[in-house]
Formats: sequence, structure tokens, C-alpha cells
Amino acid sequence: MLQVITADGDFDPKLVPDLSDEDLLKIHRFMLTVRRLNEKGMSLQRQGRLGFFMESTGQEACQIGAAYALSAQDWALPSYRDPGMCLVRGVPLATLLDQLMANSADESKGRSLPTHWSFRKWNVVSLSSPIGSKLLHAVGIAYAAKYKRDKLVCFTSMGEGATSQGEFHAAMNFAGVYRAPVVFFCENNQYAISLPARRQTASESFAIKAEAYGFEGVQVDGNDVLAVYKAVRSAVDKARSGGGPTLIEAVTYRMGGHSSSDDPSVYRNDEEVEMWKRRDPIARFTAYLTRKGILTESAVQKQSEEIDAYISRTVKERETVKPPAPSTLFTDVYSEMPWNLQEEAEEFMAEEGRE
Amino acid sequence: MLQVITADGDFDPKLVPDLSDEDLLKIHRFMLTVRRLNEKGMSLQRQGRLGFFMESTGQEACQIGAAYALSAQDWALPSYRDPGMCLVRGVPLATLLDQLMANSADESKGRSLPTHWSFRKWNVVSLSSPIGSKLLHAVGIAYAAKYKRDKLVCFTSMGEGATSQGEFHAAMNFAGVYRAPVVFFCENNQYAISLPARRQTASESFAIKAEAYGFEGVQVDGNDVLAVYKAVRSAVDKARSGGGPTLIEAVTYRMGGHSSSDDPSVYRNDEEVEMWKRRDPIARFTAYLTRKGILTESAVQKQSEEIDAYISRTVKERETVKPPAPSTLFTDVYSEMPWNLQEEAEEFMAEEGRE
Amino acid sequence: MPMLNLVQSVNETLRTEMRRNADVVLLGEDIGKDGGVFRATAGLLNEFGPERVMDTPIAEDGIIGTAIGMALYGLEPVVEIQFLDFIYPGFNQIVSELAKIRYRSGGGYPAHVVIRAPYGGGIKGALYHSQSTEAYFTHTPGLYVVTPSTPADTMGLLRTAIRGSDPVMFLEPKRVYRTSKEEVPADEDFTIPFGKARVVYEGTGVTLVSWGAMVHTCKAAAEMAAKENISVELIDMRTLMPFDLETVLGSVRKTGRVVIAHEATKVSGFGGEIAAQIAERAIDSLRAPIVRLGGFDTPFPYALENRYLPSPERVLRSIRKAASY
Amino acid sequence: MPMLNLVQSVNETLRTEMRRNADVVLLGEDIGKDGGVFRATAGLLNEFGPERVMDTPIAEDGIIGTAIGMALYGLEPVVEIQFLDFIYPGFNQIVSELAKIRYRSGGGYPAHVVIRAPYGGGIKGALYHSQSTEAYFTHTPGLYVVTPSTPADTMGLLRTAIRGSDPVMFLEPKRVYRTSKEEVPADEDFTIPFGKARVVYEGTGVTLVSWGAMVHTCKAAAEMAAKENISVELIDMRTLMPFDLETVLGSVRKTGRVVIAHEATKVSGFGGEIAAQIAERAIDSLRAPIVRLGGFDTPFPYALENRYLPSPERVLRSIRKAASY
Ligand SMILES: Cc1ncc(C[n+]2csc(CCOP(=O)(O)OP(=O)(O)O)c2C)c(N)n1
Ligand SMILES: Cc1ncc(C[n+]2csc(CCOP(=O)(O)OP(=O)(O)O)c2C)c(N)n1
Ligand SMILES: [Mg+2]
Ligand SMILES: [Mg+2]
Repeated sequence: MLQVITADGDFDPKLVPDLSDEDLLKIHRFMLTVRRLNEKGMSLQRQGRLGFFMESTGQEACQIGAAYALSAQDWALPSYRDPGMCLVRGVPLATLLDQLMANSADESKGRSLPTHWSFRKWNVVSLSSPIGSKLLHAVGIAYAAKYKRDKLVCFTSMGEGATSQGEFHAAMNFAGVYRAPVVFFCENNQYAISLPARRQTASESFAIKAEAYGFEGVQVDGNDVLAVYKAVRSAVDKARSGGGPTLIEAVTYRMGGHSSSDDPSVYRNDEEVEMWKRRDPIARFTAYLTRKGILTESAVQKQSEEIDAYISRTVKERETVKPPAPSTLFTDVYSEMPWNLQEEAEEFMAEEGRE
Repeated sequence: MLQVITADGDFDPKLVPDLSDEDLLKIHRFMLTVRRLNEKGMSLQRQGRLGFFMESTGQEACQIGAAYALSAQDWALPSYRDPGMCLVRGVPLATLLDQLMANSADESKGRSLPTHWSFRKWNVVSLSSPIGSKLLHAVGIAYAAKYKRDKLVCFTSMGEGATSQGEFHAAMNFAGVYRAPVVFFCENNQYAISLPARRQTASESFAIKAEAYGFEGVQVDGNDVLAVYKAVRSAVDKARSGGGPTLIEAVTYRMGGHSSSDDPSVYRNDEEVEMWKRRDPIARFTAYLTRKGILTESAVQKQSEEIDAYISRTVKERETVKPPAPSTLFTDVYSEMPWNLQEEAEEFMAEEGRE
Repeated sequence: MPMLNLVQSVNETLRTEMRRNADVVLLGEDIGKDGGVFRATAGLLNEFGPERVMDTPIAEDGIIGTAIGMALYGLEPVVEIQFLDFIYPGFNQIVSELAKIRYRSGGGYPAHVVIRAPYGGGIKGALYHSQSTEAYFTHTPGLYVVTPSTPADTMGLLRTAIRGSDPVMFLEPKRVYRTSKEEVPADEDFTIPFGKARVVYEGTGVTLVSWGAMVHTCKAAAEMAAKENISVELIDMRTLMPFDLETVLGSVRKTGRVVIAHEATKVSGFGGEIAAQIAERAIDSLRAPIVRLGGFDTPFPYALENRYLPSPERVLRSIRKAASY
Repeated sequence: MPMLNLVQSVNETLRTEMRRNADVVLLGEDIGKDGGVFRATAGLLNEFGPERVMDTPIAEDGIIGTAIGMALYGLEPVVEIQFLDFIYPGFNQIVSELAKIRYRSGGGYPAHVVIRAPYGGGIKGALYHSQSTEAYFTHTPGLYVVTPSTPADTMGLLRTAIRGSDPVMFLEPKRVYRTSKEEVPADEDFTIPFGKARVVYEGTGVTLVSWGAMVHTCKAAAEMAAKENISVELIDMRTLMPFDLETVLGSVRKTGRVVIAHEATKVSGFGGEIAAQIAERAIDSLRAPIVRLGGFDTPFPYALENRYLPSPERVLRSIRKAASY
């Protein structure tokens, strides 16, 4: 398992990827932002200000490290547990919140469940709920880019549970057969809702599954942001230069529940959670940057407060945005409305007007 | 790749499985029978006496070697290319022909395509056309047997093309997770209709795919009946004693077309076919038995003639069996006919009577 | 007589049937320790152990296909699909295998699998936690399709499904999983036969046909209609395959007016089948056009869910339309 | 004007569209060297190379899902599913992804994929090479569903599908792939709009509605009826989504009698939708019950295929029933 920084911030200089201090600090700040956003998201949901939320606390190194290895022209299909990837890609916090709040400014017109991203401008592809189905889209996008001689890579992430779906199998196999420039990033956070990873499959690891498709599988410490960056960066470089796909398994932990509807205490014990707390990806990266002398604990404290304030401000601002207009019920089903939809829309609007 | 007999009949005595001379001769005779049955099947189809046929010439060692390793209480889900497995299980030739001819004596009541076996009495489970879907049934059967503490194994075969389906993936994964007593037997005959095996997947082999599911994958020379027997036998023994599943890849060649509707000359060349002819599984086993001194070329010749006569006689006899009764259109959809079917059946029978 | 809500009724039926017959086994995602995301299987792992209450990997084809194999061997698997919306990776197993294996094997290999799946809108679940696609299954010969609307019906019908010998799609109206409790027969052999509708309200003016959670919307609409002096006969179909055409036709012959209301997308919904049957068999009794009301012909939205879901007011408008023609 | 049979017309349309637009790519099983099991793509690999004519592994989810990704990036993939019966491993990609991605992304990510699939009985293919399950797709908002019956219609409609921007299920009546040739417009911009039915025969006595290969059965039946002095107006729907209700209603208003005939299983078939629409909108014009004729509510058999498939005689009996009421 690839590791650059150990749990207490120690590291092997030969393994450290080539990133400027500025980049390192940006990465750290993104990680903090995701952590605070998760906390805010859960509290908004508890207050009834968000209909639904899926947190990703504990997986900040995965999200930020991976997305940081991509270029702007690359395409990404992040999972619901990857708000940080959207932020790194450049999606403004306000735009992300519009999605969560399903308001009229939301690019998806408030049609999708919160955390089901779709940000065309930032090449973040529309996500659905069925687990695994998007992996094939990543292969198709990568193939099409290659066909058009565009030098880009398609990146997609998934939970370890997704590897059990038939669509994972087809995506991996097609990627191998067509040598598509695609990077599969599996965040093994130890659980698929309540099912522990060791009961999801009997294979030695998730990374090893790449053998079945004739390309490389890599296992990396998913709580080590530099290791994640390094692994994804090298997979991206390989894909960009015609070397085909890679599967990366990032070993991490889902600190919270599966979603705002879930109570994880039913199926797992506190000791386990405590053990993983000690491997916290942000604490570890902070320790590293502190050792390097480019960050202090008090600076982190200050940043957290700034971020909190910024998130709260933006939430308040986005809460003033109107909900989607009723007429949007009927658009975008087709490029043009067929007569049956037109009829339904007209009847509906007439009744709306009446009531 | 496991091999016991080389192409010219040479062998390593340490590898030879423990089979009596009588067994060896039986195996040889089964192989001959399948070869002759294939030839007869194609010719009947060409004469319009069979609606459809799928031949399996070249794959006799796979079929007979594998089935010979099973016990009567074991369950089997052979593919359309495995008539020989049915014969070894004890299905009478006449019963097999009834299936091919879809007559009123057919256990499936003439409803299924020829070569889509279903022989309850011999634990040969009903086969459908969609590739890959039956593999999951094998896992369920194996699990159920284990649940009931029945010491049996479920065996299923497939083409190498089936490994691309999502249901293969799920079957392998479930088998691994539940350690089901199941043996997956993949006859890699180099083609899936027109697609060469090397374009079906980029993996090194088909056997290696087992790694993705945490159990053993074995590659064996599929034109060497003793190697096939040995590999399947050891997988069956392992499964029976609680050791879980195995995937076996038998490397072989489809000498004929995909089916009676296919013309393979469109997509492959003669040299390749010639090369595989030199690895013929029957010729090889004959050479082995001849060397061992328990069979002669002239005995083989005589047997072939006997078998031909027997097949022809049985075909003629089965051709006298009536087609299924029209009323069978409506039965077995449910255990009891719901009213809509009853109504359709009555109307139909009334009209049949009239015309 | 115990008081149970609908999801408790599922739980209780599974428990009693598992006690009664050791061949009944469950499989699905998160049905073990977690007790299912809706708690339909809560407590069953503890009582029956992991061999009979199997948490599965995330693969609906795997779940259904494995269950078919088990059934072929003689077990009686009851599958939970977490949401009906997630059944499609297993659709091939349903359509190609489960529905056809008895027929294609000449009766030699029947596969008795019961597939339970919560369905329908009303929980703010957006496109993929809300759909009502019962019509796909009614168009697949070999399957029975059950759509209960009350706790007692759920118990009686689920028991029939489990004790039967045919494949059943058992669709549970998750919107009303917990909305109310009712008394449920204590008799552990209480069953309700398939193909018998329930007349919820008798009436003389308009026949209103529905099933699943929509029955409750229709009840509200019928009550509103009563205030306008329209007497509604509300029929809960209970099972869509087989469907109780006799009860529907009997009612239509009496009222001459009919509204069919379902949550599913209107085009090609099962309402069309019922309308077509009436138009074929009772047209002379009709005194008004057959009115169908369905979900809009769009995917299921998130923010506007309440605008999308057929409301009692929309049903009422349809009733008025039929009544006033 | 070239003379082509139906499958040649598919081939010719693919060829001309691929010449016209380099973004049009094909993927499917055995479509390369083999030219497809029905030869619909014969010669295309040679002309356009393996990057544009992609032989795929056997995985329908893989084929359709990859095509969706290609379409998201801006290609115009045309998929071949070897038989419609084998589409179910890819059903999740169709129902959950292809049909909904434009909507759920607020229009940001449309996916223009055309899925071609031979369908229907008549080639002695038994349960899994014979089914007509168009109703599943008509019940899935976001999809267009096209069911041509002649070589010229096939060309005009396939071109509309490829040049459009919405997902299309293009269902090809394989039974009549080669039964006859007809003149097909030489104009390489010849298209036929979706949602416009074709009146095959004008008539005054009974409206007969059909699509796909059944249109030919209905033609034979209409000719037989003519000999009995029943004047049949035969309507070929051509596309089921959108469906040309106007033409159907116009005809029913004229004749007052209607038969809807399809090969698919009757219960919940698309015939029910048409019947329901007529019963809702033109009931006052009806002088007889709406007669529906479908395949039996059973799987598709092998030995008895000819007894199963609706024959001209069966259609004729339905016509008589409607005419004599
Ligand atoms: C096809 C399908 N089946 C079931 C579900 C219900 N479901 C939602 S998330 C989830 C678990 C996913 O686990 P994993 O892939 O490990 O991702 P994680 O949530 O841990 O990030 C399940 C079973 C679904 N969304 N889609
Ligand atoms: C789901 C599905 N897709 C496509 C087909 C069409 N088809 C029938 S056999 C076949 C090739 C199978 O190849 P393989 O698994 O290697 O078996 P073989 O025929 O070589 O024994 C294909 C594509 C099918 N039967 N099912
Ligand atoms: Mg997980
Ligand atoms: Mg093969």
C-alpha cells in the first residue's frame, strides 16, 4: 500500500510528490473546507433546511488528493461522497449549495437528490443514484476523447460497494479492451451502508480486481493526501500518454453514517471508529505541513473559522434563491416536448393558475 | 497450463489421473458419440429435419472430461455446446434427441430452442439463451445444497464470452463471499460468434479472473481429456469438502461455426483451423489409449460405425414422435392458469377446433 | 388482534413464515444487522441467523439470480430489493429467467421466488427512490404482481405469495409504511387470495380504480367528492396480475362512469390495460369517457415532488369530469 | 431510386449517415467482420475502420453505457443489440441513465444514443429470439420508440433518429428483414418525422391499428376482409413514442369501429394505451367495443411458434367482431 506520510506526519522524502508549498497549502485548505461543509450539511439537514445529505468526513484526502491530480480539461464523474472534487475542479461553493438546496439556480433545476452533482462547465458529469452505472459513462467519455484526439483523461470515483455491480465489470473490461484513458478511483471506506468491505467480496483487495481486466491496480493509503495525489497523478499521466486505464483503491474510512437517514451505531462499534479517528487525514496532513514549517496549528484554527463564516454566509445567501418554477416539471424530458407532455403541461399550468 | 497428454499421445505418468481402463474406454466412446452426434445434427439441420443446431466438434474433451468428474447427485448447468455432458450424466440419446426435435416427448414440451437442455431427472438444469445468466443459478443451487447439508456440488459451464457479462461477475463474487460449493468451467474455444477471445478481454487469461473473487483459477488444456478430468475432479473434491469455488479455463477450439446459422469463414482463416485440427482431442486420446495398448485404430473405426448406426436408428425412431399438442401453448406459465390465460386458451382451442 | 403499521406487518409476516418453514430464506442488501433501510427485516437476523438472513453484496442480478438457483433446489427465497428503482441490474434475471423458467422447462423447473420492493413517491427521494413501474412486470407473463395498500392486506397477500409456488413481485407502498396502524388478524394462517379486489367504499356515481399508496389519495378524493354529492365506489385492485376484472366490470355496469388513478407515468401504465378491458367488455354500460389519471410522463422530480404526485384534488377533478359528462 | 429490402435499408442509411458525419460511430456484438448476425452492418468495418465500427465484448450494459458516455462527449453512437431479447443486461442503462440524464441534469447533459434491435417472432427463435417488448420502452419517459414496417420507412425514420438529439429505441421487424424489396428514395436527406402514422389502406368500415411486422399480417387480413365487403382502414403507427393519436382518432371518428393488433403479449401491451386513449377521447364515436388482439400472455414458444403468432385469420376474426357488433 502506497504511503507517503505516516500517521504521525513522518515521511520519506524520496516519495514526496513534486508540489509547491502553495499547492500544499491549497490542498490543506480544500480539505478543511470539505470537513466544515460536511458538518454544516449535516446540521442543515437536521434543522430541516436540507432535504437530504451524504457526508464524507474522513475521506477528505481521497477527494482532494485525487481531484488535484487532474487538469481542467479532464472530465470527472465523482461520487456523491466527493463534494471536494467538485470544489477542486472550480465549482464555486454557491453553485454546490444550489445543487444541495435544489433551488432555481441549480444547474439540474432542482431535479436531483442532494449530492447528485452535475456541473457541465467544470466537466463534472451528471450523477444518478444506481450504484455503478456511471463507470461505463467514464469509459465512453474517455473513448470519445481519444477518438477525437483530445488529450484528456476521464476520472471516475466510486465506493468499494460499487465494485460488485455488473456495470463495474463491464466498465473495467471495456476500458481494458479499448485501452481507454480512464482512471477508476475506488474509495474503500470499509462500508457499503451497513455491509463491511470484507463481506463485499472475498478478494484479497479491491485493487487486485484490475488483474481480471489486464491493467494495473494500485492500493494506496486513502488517508494520506500526498499518496493519493501521487497515485492518481501517475495514473492520469499514464492514461494521457496512451498507457490505458488504472484502478486505484484508496483505503479510508467513512467516519459518519451512510447518509442523513442512517444510524451506523446499529451495525458497527465505537472502538473501530476511534481507531480510524487516530488516522484522521487532516490531522496527519497538518502534522506534515507543521513539520515542514509552512503551517501552524493556530493558522489552521484561524482558517477553520474563516471557512465556517464563509460557508454560513453563502448558505444564507443561497437560501434566498427561489425554488424551481413548476413549469420545469415538463422540460428536458426530450429536446422538444411531445404532444402528450405538452397537453399535461398545459393542463397542469391551467390548474396551477386556478388554485 | 495443466496438460497430461501431449498432442501426440505422450504423457507424464505422474500426472495421469486414477481411472480404470474401463473408464478410459467409456470416456473415449462418449467422445466419439458426441463427435458423431454433432455431424448428424448439422446434417439433419441442413436437410431441414432440425430447426436449429449448435455443434461442439473440437470440444469433446471438455464436455466428457468435465462431466466424468461429477457424481450423480451433483447438479449441472451445461451450456448449449455440451450435449456430451448430458450423455455422461445419463440422459439417453433418445431423450436428448427429443429436446433437439422439440417433440411431444421432450421434457420441455418443445418450447425451447434445440440445445437448450432441461433434464430434471439427471439434475441438468433448464438453460436459457441469454449468455451468463445461468451462472447465478449455479451459485444459488450450491448455496441451497450447502444449507440443506447435502454433500453435493453444482457444476456449470460457459463459453469464454460469458465472462464479460455482469452476471458472471456477480456469480463469481457471490460464490466467493458465500464459499458456495460450485465449479465454474469456462470453455475458451477462442471465439464468441465472431469475436476472438483476445478481444473479449485484455486479461492475461480467463483463469486469472478468479483472483478478483478470492478463489482459485486454473488453466487447463481443453483438448486433453485427462487434464480436464483431473482439474474438474480436484475442484469438485475441494468444493465437496467445504473448500469453496474454483474457476477452470479449458483452452480449446470451436472447429465448426457458431451455430447452424453461422458462416465462420467470414471472420477467420483456414490456417488457424488447420492448426487446431492437429490438436484434435479425440485423435490425441486415441493415440494415448493405443500406446497404452487398450485400444486399436480398427476398434475405433468399428465403434464409430456402431455409433453412427445407433444414432441414425434413434433419430428415425424419434422422428415418429408427434409434435407438442397446441394446448401446451398455455400451460406452465403459472402453476395454475389465471383467468386471462384460461380465456385465451379456450378461445384458441375453440378456433383450432373450427379450422 | 395486534395493531401494526404496514412495514411492521411485512416484518411480522416474514417472521411467522420463517418460523413455520425452514426453507424460507431472505436475501438482500443491508437486511441483516441493519434490518433493512426501512427496517422491514429488523430482528430477523438475530432470530434466524446469517444462513437464512443473508446480507448480500451490491448486485441486484446477483441477489435475484442466486435466489432463483435456491428456489430451483427447493428453498423458498424472499428477496428484498432496497428500492424498486434499483431492480434494473436484476431485470434480466426477472424477465428472462424467473418469469420463463417454469414454462421453458415444461414445468420441470419452477422457481418460486418472492421479490419484495418498496416503490412509489412521497419520501423526497427524487428520480431513483420514487418510481412506480409495476406495468413492466404486468407485461411479463409468468410473474404475479401484488400491490397492497394496508397493513392487513399486506400480511394476507405476502403470506399467499410465500406459500404459493409462482414468482411474485411484491411491491410495497413505502409512502404509507408508517402512516397508520390497523388491526391485523392474529391467525397465522390468514391469507388473501390473489386476484380479488377490495371495495373500499361502495358507491353509485363513479367507479374509482386504484392500487398501492394511491388508494389513500383516492380515499381522500372520494371523501371530498361525497361532500359534492358524488358517490364514489373505490376499488383497491390489490393484485395487478392476476387482476380482478369482474369486480371492476361489475362496478362499471352499475355506475357507468370510471376513473382509473395511478402514480405511475400515464403512458403505457397499467391503467391503460384496465381502460382497454372496460372498453372491450362493458362499453355499452359507459355513460362517460373513461378517465385515466397518472403520474406525468416525465421522470420523478425532487424539489417539485409534491406538484408531481397526483393529489386528492387532481383525483377529485377527474371524478368530477367523469361524473359531470 | 434503389430497390432495397428492410435490412439493406438499415445498412444503406448507416453508411450514408456515417459518410456525412464523422461523429456517428457504431458499437455492438459481431458488427465488424461478421457484419452483424443479420448483416445490417455488412461492409461498414471495411469502409470506416475499427474505431467507428466497434465489435464489443458480450455485455449489453457495457455497450449501452459506453455509448452513453460517448454521447455525453459529443459523439453520435448507434448501438446494435443482437436481439431485443438480449437487451435486459443493459436495461438499467436505458431506464436509469439514457432516459433520464437530460432531465436530471437540467438539460446540461443530453445523451443522444440510437439503439437498434431486431425484434419480434417468425424466425423460429423460441423464447429469446422472438419477443416484442416495445411497451417497456413506451412506459419510460425520455425515450422515443420507433417501429418501422417497410424499407422506405426504415430509412426515413432511422435517419431522423440519427440526426435527432434524443435517445431512440429503433426496433426492427426482423421477420420482414428480407421478405420484400421496395423502392427507397435516393435523396440522402430523406427523413420521416416521428409521430406521424401512415395510412396503409383507406377504408370506411373498421379502423385497424398496428405496427412493425404485424402491419404485414394486418394487410393480409384487410385484403381478406375486403373480400367479405368489410372496408378496413389500416394504420401503421410507425412510432409509438410519440404516437400519432390524431390519425387514429380521425379514423375512429369516421369508422366507429376499431381493432388494435400487435404481436406483443396482450396484457399491458401498447395496444392498451391506444385503446385507453380512444376510450377517453372518442367514446361517443364508437359503435362497437374496442377490440384488441395481442400475442398470448405466455412466453414465446418454439415448436408451436406458428400457432402463437397472430395470423391473418385471427386478425380477420377480430375485424369481423368489430364490424358485426
Ligand atoms: C443499484 C443500486 N442498488 C442499491 C443502492 C442503494 N445504495 C445506495 S448507496 C449504497 C452503498 C454504496 O456503498 P459504496 O459503493 O461502498 O459507497 P459509499 O456509500 O461507501 O461511498 C447502496 C447499497 C443503489 N443506490 N443502487
Ligand atoms: C445476453 C446475450 N447477448 C448476446 C447473445 C448472442 N450470443 C449467443 S451465443 C454468443 C457468443 C457466446 O460466446 P461464448 O460465451 O464464447 O460461447 P461459445 O458460443 O463460444 O461456446 C452470443 C453473443 C446472447 N445469447 N445473450
Ligand atoms: Mg463504501
Ligand atoms: Mg467461445
